[in-house]
Amino acid sequence: MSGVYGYFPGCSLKGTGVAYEESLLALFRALHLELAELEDWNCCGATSYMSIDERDAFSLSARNLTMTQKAGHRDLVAPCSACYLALRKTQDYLERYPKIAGGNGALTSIRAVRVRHPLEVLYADVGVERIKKAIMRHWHGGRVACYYGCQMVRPYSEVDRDCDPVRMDELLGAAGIPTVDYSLKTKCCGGSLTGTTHDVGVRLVYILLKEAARKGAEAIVTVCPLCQYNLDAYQHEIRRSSGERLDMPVLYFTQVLGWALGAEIESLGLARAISGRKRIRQWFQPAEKEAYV
Amino acid sequence: MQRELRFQREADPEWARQVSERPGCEELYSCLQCGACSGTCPLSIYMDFTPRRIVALVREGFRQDALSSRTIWLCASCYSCAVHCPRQIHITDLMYSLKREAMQTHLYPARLPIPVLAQEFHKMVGRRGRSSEFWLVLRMALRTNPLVLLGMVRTGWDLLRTGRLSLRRERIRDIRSLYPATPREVA
Amino acid sequence: MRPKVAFYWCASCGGCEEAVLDLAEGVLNLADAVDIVFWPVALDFKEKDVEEMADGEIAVSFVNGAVRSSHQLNMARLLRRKSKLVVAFGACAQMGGIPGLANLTTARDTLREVYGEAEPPALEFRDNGHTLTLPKLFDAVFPLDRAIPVDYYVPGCPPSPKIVSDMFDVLLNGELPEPGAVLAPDHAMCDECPRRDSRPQELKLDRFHRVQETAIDLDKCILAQGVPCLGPATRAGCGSRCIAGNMPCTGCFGPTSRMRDYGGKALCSLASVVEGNEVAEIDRIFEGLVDPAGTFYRYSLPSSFLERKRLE
Amino acid sequence: MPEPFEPKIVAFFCNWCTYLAADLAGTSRIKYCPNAEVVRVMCSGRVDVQFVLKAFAKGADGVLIGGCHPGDCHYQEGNYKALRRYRLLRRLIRQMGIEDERLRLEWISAAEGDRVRAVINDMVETLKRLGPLQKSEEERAHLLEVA
Amino acid sequence: MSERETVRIGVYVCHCGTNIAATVDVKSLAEYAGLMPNVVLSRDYKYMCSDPGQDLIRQDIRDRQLNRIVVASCSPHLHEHTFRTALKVGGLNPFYFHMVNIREQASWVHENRVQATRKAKDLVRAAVQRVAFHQPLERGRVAIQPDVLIVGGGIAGIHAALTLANAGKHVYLVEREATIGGHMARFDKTFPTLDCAACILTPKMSAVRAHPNITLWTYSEVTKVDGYVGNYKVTVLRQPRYVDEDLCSGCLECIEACVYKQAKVPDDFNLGLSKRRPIYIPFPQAVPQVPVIDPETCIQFKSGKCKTTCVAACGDRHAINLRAEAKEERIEVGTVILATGFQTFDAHRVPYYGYGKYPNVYTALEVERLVNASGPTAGEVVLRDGGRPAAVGIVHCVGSRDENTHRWCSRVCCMYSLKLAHLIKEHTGAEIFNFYIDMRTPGKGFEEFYQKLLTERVHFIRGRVAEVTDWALDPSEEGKLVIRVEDTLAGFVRRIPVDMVVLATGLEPRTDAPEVRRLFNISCASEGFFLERHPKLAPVNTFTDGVFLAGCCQGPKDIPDTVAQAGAAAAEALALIDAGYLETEPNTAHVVEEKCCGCKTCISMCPYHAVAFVDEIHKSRVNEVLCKGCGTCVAACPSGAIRQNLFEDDEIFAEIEGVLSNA
Repeated sequence: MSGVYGYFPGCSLKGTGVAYEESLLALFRALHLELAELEDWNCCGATSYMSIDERDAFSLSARNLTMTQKAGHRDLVAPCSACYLALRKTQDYLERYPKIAGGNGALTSIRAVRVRHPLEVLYADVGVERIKKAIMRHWHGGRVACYYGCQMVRPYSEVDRDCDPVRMDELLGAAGIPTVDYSLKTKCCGGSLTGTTHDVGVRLVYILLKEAARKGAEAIVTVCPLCQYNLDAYQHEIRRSSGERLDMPVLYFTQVLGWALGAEIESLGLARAISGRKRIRQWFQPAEKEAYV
Repeated sequence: MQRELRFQREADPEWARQVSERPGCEELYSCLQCGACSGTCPLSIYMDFTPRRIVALVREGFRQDALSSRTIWLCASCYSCAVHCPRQIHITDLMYSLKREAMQTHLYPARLPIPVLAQEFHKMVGRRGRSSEFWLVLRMALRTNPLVLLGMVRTGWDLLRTGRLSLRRERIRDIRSLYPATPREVA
Repeated sequence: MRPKVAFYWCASCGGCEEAVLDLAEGVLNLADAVDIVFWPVALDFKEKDVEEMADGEIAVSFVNGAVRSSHQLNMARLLRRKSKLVVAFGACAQMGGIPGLANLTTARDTLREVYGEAEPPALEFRDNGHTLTLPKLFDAVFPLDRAIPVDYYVPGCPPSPKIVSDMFDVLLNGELPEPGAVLAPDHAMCDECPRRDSRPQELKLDRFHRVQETAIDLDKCILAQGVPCLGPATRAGCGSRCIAGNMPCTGCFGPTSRMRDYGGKALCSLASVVEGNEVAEIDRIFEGLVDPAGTFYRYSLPSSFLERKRLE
Repeated sequence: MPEPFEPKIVAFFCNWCTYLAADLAGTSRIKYCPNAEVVRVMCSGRVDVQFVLKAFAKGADGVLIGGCHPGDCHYQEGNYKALRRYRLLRRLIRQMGIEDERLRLEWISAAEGDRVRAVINDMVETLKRLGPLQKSEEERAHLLEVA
Repeated sequence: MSERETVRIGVYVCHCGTNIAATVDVKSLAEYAGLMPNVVLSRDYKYMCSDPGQDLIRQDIRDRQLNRIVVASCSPHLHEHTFRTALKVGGLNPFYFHMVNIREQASWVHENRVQATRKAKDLVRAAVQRVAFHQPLERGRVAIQPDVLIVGGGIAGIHAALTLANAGKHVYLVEREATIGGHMARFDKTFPTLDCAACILTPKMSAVRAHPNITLWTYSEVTKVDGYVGNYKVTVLRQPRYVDEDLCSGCLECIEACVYKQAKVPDDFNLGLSKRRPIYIPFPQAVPQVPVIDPETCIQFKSGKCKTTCVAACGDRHAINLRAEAKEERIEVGTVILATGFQTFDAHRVPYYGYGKYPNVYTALEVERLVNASGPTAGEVVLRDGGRPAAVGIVHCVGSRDENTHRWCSRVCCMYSLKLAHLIKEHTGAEIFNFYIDMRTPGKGFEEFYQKLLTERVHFIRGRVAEVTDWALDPSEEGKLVIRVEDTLAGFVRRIPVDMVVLATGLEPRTDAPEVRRLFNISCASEGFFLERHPKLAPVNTFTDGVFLAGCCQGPKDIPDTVAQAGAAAAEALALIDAGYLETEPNTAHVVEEKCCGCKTCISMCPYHAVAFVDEIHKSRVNEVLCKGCGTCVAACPSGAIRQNLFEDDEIFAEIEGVLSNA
């Protein structure tokens, strides 16, 4: 069922999350799924925007959804959790609270579009079984902790259940990648707090990394550019403050799956990692012959 | 020594009622004060009032206290409270609506960078249709405490050398279509 | 001296006039028994002859046909004034009859149906000094008793000879039944149906056929064969002529005295005996009933509770 | 100015489910539109099609039949009889120029006081949109007086 | 309408204190009614249902020769009977009466006084027009068969059974499990008195077994119920236990003889905390003292290759019959008491509490077994790894007071949590933390018990636990279960490491409640518990005559309340039985034979076969004893030959026109 999916990258995937976009495209190519980037898409408004103006915040996503409809896509894939939620919530609230639209036609009738997160696309449209069959490379890296974060699973729980989600673990498991039981898989990474109330943000990041290590994980796999950034970019500070040398690779699920499914290693943006570069280099060596199935 | 006493005249029940009519806040009055929200909130431990207490303040109409709290700004919108609440109060939405009101009434705590970031973000997206992380952080820092930029040098460098720091200022073509004109008063 | 009687037809097909003649030689006794003072179909009388009569001069007026035009309304009123008794004769006068189905549409649409795009004739036109005025067509068809008070009803399309002769007996030399009576038995025709014993105890229908779509078994209950038959709801007295012709009862004899809306009651009863507890299945079964209004109100639409289609 | 149109609904409620639900709505002080007036019958199966037509003819703008959920009928199957009549009746009244939405059959159990509100309020809203339904005698008078 | 006599209607409008008067203008309503045709008098009065109110009616009937009465007050389900009786006493046929519901269906559900009053007027007008057509009717009587069926052998069923049996009535007690005793049999002590559950329950259990008036059928289920109050025909399916209850002496040697030397099968009575053999007895004091063989796990049933040592052990008593089959019993009873109980909330549904994920998270019922001297650990509170807990957290309101699961309060959790807190502390000396939202101790001696626990220095932390996790943030938390909660009284968030978590799961309706409900033709309330006829005035009755409720099937309650309700249910049944008959509503259908055309439409309308076709006269006839008065055949009769008392076409049409005559 290789179909064309509308694709909404969102601002981060053009910036700090560029590796996410690279690996996502590579992975979908490997699975013969086509992503068509939305023309002239605009920012989803993330969380900050909602703090200023409710209507405007919703009209941002309304525009993207309407353009998706115009472009004739049934599904809109949004890899960034914040974008995913903004779009999803816009649909829900404009329907549930007509007063938000205030009689503005542009803010209604966008239910038709199905907002999807790539993880859920992989799980539902491709499926664990097909992933198993499509394995091209044996994993010779260590155990990883699957980190789902907040907004992909809350409040809508459509990608996976809000408490103790498992689909990423299942998908990685299918690709032969061992995962650890990680109690903090849906705890918050602090979002933009690392940029504003820095110490608080970094503390949350520290807790997440520490617990993953305690559970024997040698890397964390994420589904959201902001989670990845927060976990990845501040490990040096943690070292400075707590003296603990975590150096924990923080990857995107699209990178590890892309690798397992045989995507070109160069196309996975692995070199863009900040922490755990050494481990990443070991794990994702160019294939020796035995590495191929 | 600080005196903690509230006169009933300071309470504004009518305001509480208005809040209870905002999207997600309908169940405000059915709150049990059980604290599930605070317990599950990853940031409550940094807040001046726990989320439960914010609900209590709002419900009793202590507008000033609620709107000037740091709590509402620390909320990172992780929605844990919303899914845990046994009365299905959408506390995240409550926080948003309080943030908005604090903005309009300028009651938000001075020199707290979070509201500033929100304003800058709003401005940037309003003008260009997209946000560019580098410029956003820069503008926020300049408006609050430029010194923090020093602390960011290392991270900035890391991003730069891994090609994750784009200095381009993104912009969409059809900026006018961003906000379809709507009668404001409905808001 | 013989009682004066009048016959008149409004919106009808003439079958009811025939029904009188169906008395065969009985007509002759009738002719001796009464003095016919008005019968446009058979004898040369004019409207003004009636107008000249004294009020109540006519003993009985037998009016068949429904009221559909201003002229019919005026004639009905005229005869009412001149007659002691007025009998609504036949299904059209009693309930609106077949013409009553026009109440599913409007006069305008009916005319358009007939004249197409061509202009319907003007109500009034002149020709060298003479003016001809056409009666106005109402937007709905009415049973006689909606236009004037009616004393007795004779059901049927047309009334059966038996009913007609009984009628003359009781009106001309019997003691009169109480006003408003329907001059036919007050039980349903199933009772007289030759096939009644073939109706199963627990009838459950899972499909309906129109007569032309199925071969009806000659001696089995017609309803049990999935062909809508209104026998259970219809007044007896017709002599089961349709059944004898292997056709279902379509209800020309109208309701018994205990029903208020003939078609509604008939529908209620028929719908009760179909299979299916799921909307989809039920709807599928009823697909066989192509035209509910036409089926249940074939002769009685104008006398039903709703009387006519609601206009926008 | 003329007062706004307030639709009139005749509601036939079965004694064991929907009527009890309406009582429950009362004891729970659930507020809803006052436009529906209840005629209590023992079972939705008692609702004769004639009742519905009578109501429409007499000026009801809508008719609501309330019964127990399928399988829950206090008399085992009465509600199915009601359903069958309702499905055919809908088609009849459509032919008579009466909109489907004016006639509703709803399954409301004794526990669903809140549904009574939801259904009635929703129906009132719909009927306000559709506007009033002409009474039979008014139509007749209007038609005969032209003669 | 009944012959010649002129109709003289009296209309009475009730204020019901302010319940009605506050929203409906009762004065103008009464005045309005006074002007209606046939109304000779209309009054408004504060409480029509009160004695003076009823006297008013009686007097007016006498003084003003009223022959029809309309009362506009509350729901007929509440006071129709009251007023009909008033008419009777006043010398009028009780069915010359119609009641208008202007409270539940007007004053309580509308806010606008004008509209509410308008509606009330319409309803009263309709009633006035309707009542004119009312006919005098006589109530029928059905004899009450004295035998009683009780479904469910928990404490409720047991108590009801004994009460009735002691009164000399014969009782069939049907229990699904292999033993009676229900949930209570699993408990160790009972709050607040801490007397041992077994000590008070088991004597009653054996009394049931021994009582000559009680037929006890365990391992059995009711599969079919026909008939009506007074004579229900009930089918009971008795599952084979493969050990004959009459032949077995309860020596239990067969169990010892089983080829399984170690018990292998998870023991459901102990909620899987222990193991049993394929042939077993649920617990030592089980009643009847007869083993059961579980064909799922018995080798003989699975492979047929067992040495069947049990049969040998039983010897010439031949009590064990591996070929036994299920059999159906058909009984006739006059009344039924449903005591089918509850089930506990499935803790898996609240994943944040880690039940099923962390081995040391238990449900309260599991802990009941742990602390029970006759339980799997002989009363030792040990963790799954054998260790003893040093700190225990008890989480209240699991699956209660939560819109995401069940919104109701389960009533018993606070108290049993206190009890478990006390017992665990007693057994282990562990530090106990109770996490509650509100502490509810409203029973006799309950508050005192709470007080006792406080002085026993059990911790009480007011806050709904956010999560139970193994995530250690601090060395002191390593290897523990950490409870994260806001201490709402202290006003900050706390992390409390414990070794054992007890989830105080709430009570919910049994999954099969809907089927049982249909079987006995009663209703469920929105939560799914069986619906009583009236929350205050008829708490053990249902809307189906002769079917009564006892215990938690009607709603969560503790043992004292359950026993009290069981007694009440027994008393209600007894009252019916001793009266010998029940007066039935006369709202039955009848065929006007001379009008019936014999079309047989009505025959298939009646699920009770009350309408039959009489070939001799070729007409239908209604058996008024079998007729339950739904009126479906009346609506279906194509020629209007069937009529229904109290719901005559004339009456309903009059009501419709009345409602609409202002439209």
